[in-house]
Amino acid sequence: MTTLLKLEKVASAYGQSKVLWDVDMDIIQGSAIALIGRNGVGKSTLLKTIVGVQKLTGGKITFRDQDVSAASAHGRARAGIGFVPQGRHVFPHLTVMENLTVGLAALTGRKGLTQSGIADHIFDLFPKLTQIRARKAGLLSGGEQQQLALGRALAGQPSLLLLDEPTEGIQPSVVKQIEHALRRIRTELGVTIVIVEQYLDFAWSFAEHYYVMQRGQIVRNGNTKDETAAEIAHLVNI
Amino acid sequence: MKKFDPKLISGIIIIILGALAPWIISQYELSLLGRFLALSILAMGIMLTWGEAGILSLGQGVFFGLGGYALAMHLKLEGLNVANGDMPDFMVWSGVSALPKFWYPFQSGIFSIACVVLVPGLFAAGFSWLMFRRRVGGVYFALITQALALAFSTLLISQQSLTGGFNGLTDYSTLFGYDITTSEAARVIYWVTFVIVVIAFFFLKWLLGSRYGVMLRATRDGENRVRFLGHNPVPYKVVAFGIAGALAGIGGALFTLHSGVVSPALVGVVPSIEMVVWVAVGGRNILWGAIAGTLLVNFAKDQISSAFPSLWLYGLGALFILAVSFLPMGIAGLFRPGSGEERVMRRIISRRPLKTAE
Amino acid sequence: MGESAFLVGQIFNGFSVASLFVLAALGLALSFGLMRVINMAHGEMLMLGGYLAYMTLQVVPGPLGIIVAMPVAFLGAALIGALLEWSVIHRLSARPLDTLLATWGVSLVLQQAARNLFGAIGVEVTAPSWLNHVVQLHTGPLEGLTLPDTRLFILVVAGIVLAGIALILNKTRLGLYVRAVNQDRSTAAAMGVNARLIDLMVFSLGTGVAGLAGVILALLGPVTPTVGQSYIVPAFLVVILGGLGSLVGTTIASLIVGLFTALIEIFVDVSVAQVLLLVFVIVFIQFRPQGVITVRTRALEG
Amino acid sequence: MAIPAPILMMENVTVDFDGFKALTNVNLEISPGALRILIGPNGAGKSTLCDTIIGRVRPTSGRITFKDQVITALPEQEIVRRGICRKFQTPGVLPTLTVIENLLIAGRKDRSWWKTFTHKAPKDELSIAEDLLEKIGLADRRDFMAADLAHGEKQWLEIGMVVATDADLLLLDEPTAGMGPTDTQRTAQLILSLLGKHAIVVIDHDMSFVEALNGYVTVLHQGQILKEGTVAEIRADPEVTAVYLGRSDDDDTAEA
Repeated sequence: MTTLLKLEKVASAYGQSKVLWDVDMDIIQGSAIALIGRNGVGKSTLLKTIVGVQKLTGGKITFRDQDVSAASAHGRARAGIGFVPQGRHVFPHLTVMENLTVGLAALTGRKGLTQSGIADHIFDLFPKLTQIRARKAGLLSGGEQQQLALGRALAGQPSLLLLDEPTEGIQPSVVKQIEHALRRIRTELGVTIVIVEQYLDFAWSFAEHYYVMQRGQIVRNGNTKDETAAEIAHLVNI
Repeated sequence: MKKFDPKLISGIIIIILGALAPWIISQYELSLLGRFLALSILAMGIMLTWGEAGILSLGQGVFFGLGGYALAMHLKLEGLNVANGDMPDFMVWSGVSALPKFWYPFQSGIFSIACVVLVPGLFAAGFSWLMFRRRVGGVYFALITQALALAFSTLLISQQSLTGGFNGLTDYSTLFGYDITTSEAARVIYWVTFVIVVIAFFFLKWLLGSRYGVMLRATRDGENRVRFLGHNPVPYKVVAFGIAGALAGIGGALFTLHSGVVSPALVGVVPSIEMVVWVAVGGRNILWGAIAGTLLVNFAKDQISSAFPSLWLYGLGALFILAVSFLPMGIAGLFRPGSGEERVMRRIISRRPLKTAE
Repeated sequence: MGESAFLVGQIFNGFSVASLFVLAALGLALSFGLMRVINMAHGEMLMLGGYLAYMTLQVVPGPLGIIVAMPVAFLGAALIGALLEWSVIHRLSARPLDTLLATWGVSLVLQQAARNLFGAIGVEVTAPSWLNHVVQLHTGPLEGLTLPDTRLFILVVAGIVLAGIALILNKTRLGLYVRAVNQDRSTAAAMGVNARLIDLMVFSLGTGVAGLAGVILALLGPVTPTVGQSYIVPAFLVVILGGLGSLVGTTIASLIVGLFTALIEIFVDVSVAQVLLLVFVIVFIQFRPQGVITVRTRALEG
Repeated sequence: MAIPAPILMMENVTVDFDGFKALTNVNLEISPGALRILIGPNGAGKSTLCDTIIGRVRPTSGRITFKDQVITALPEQEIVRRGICRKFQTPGVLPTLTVIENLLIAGRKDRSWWKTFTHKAPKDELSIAEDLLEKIGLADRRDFMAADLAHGEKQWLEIGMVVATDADLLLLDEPTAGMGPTDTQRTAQLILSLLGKHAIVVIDHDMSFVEALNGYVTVLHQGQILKEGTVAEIRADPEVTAVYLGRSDDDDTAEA
């Protein structure tokens, strides 16, 4: 059991107002973690802080035994941290293929990996993307954008994938596909996953460990086996 | 009010020193001080628009020039018998046959003085209204005002027969019948300038303390936010820009009186942007900073540029870069407690063993 | 010379002026789109290109000197641009107005340096003999129309540069990253794109193109320390008219400004033309404040 | 029961961003003094709907009527002056102004610029602002710069500003984001106390908050109105459950 990502007393702030306090986390390679809590408690900020697009104002982030606290966002992406932001954030004026190609940027400077094209498994996971490869991403439906955002993150062959509400605002049928794809990403690609998810039933069946956030802090964590989703939901007032 | 408010005391001392300056410093220094104080009136206008409203104008020279030319035109006509066909010297040299129509009203001193304030003020207000109503701001507005400065100065140069061209308007000796070349007159002009600076200072202080000032800062903080609270931000900005234009005009007229010349070289692209650096150095959000910055930069320029002309341009360039990069709140920002810059500066200063101001 | 020939000549003239504006404004527009900053020292990149052309011709005289000068000027200006971006602009990235002022300071320093190095009067670059011809029509409705080779040369260079940049932006990985950063900087960074490096490259590409434009300026007149200043203000107006960092917008806006200037100068002198150009821009803004090209995008939530 | 004429009517409003339909044929009526809750997943068009009402986004087609007058093409500040005010998702306070100044600007009754050349706000406006200050719990922050407030406090201040405008229709976009349970309940109480005098549209994700408000709910999904009804009806609706509320694993769904 090796630790892939370790957060120690991580803090972050928007200007004057602090949004994260002393967050500690320990993420084991190959595991899946659900990060839950009400809207606005800092879950997205925490993911962004790990990714490096939100400033770290205190504490330490270690990824694969390397201190990445001072590393830039692209540096962390290249080290193997993949990110699917909330609201997808696909590049609206780029085509699907171009969006996926941007994901390849994370491979820059990594040894032994091919940069030549989008790996087959991405199209295998999301067959829809092949059909719409030439369309502008801004014109896609929410579900299609979400699959694209996932595919784009996977193009960089991450060892850790951070997902911010991947099923939010998506048709149930597509949610099923995404769920299925995420399970395959875990089992077939061996990617460690941290997922922020309001859809607790899924989060619970997917992750083995959970962290609960409140007001910018981790207030509780444990194994999903030990407690039911409903208990936790009641507790954190989701 | 506290008994020994340091701000109040230093204010009183500065006003007394300013009023007594003619007896304290040499005549040459007095003429420089008068000139630079005239410029500081314009600088306070930049503080109002740039610091308080977030509007950067690179064309304040235009309004400065409009004020300066309005007064200079009157000065050129003084003592001439226009009805008799007399014309300013440069028109005679360029072979103009009759005084152009728009020069005629400038025979009146009152009209000219009204023009000094109103022409730049209204022009600035009208021009900025056209921009702000279409939500042109920030970098776009700065670039357009720069184009304005360029157009204005080239127009002045090219219309030699109407404006005196490259040399501008110079060589005048009386105003309202008084000789303005004597040292006595210099003193009076200095006092007039000083009084206007003081009036402008307190007027702006009052204005910025009013609810208008709050609205102006609100538009700077979030123009759209202000809109979504039901206010139209445009008039606040237009008024600020108009006032800044009028102040620039007044400064231009007084400067013309002090230096005895107004020319395109004082109003074009380069001088216009130089005006911004005075305020950048002094402190864009603090009224006295604008005055202090103007005096400081101009005295430095006077000292350096006469001895090493090319050094000055390097110095000015470096001043721009350094002031903006490392002292965003200017010198005055260092004195303002609680400001972020002050905190940063405090940290930097505290690393040094030197004893610093305050 | 017939009236129509004169008009066509003037239009042609407008196109060649527009080509210069395109080259001068392209870098400004690209980095403005990407970083929302305007480099006031951009005019000095033109100047730098001019002096580099002059120096190259000292080393490589003869008909091919000018061909050698172009890559030299491009690289020289790009290098200085990279230095400027790295040292000043990057530091002020979130403060566009302050960047404006700081780069103006840089512009003053560069002008003064040129004055100290080359003198205030300026240096001459003689166009090679193969550019000394004029294309002249002796018959037909456009009889008397003369098109100087140098002006044709400008058109060709501008066309090649535009095509090259369009190719880079649309067909290369670098261009893809540029567009990605342009649309969503932090997401692009999270995908592994080094947005800082992209800024730097785009900025120096833009200053390089300005350096190239400087070589052409040198063919048209003497290179003086302030030569960039006379082109930079119209270039700023092009950026304003063109809309945010769009290649097509910049090109169209350059054509508008170039043709407007050339045609209005038939009727009025240069200084009045300058005033009228400004009036035109102000009027234009009243109708299309966002510039010639606008994209209506869905505001991304969250 | 007689239904009062709606204060706001949206008729067939469509918003198209270069081919992406953010809203499609939305019809919505809000009664004076009534509460309406908008829910729906991210990207469903809730914020765009608010943007369209206050004029930040212009509809591609359709029209919006407020107090029997068409407001579709009015300038933003004019729409606000007619009596609609919106709280944005991210706190939109004016950072370099003090808390009380923020409230006073919002609460100005006469919005003419030429009446601002005084140092003191009118007495009634000042007392309203001070009252609000108390209500939103920022009395001890009165002269703080808004930039120095904590995130939650900014949220409160902005709610206060929206209330201060005394608009007939308040649009509150996620008023409880970043608040804990106690603050959320307080917000709910504040909103309920404002009803009758103001019509209020609330956007929120938090179902406990929605239940505390217990108003009429509109569910948006992919730019269209999926369902309208009381909280209980919405809770019971299988379609809404499928797209938004606690999705459960066992229902089988058709392929899209």
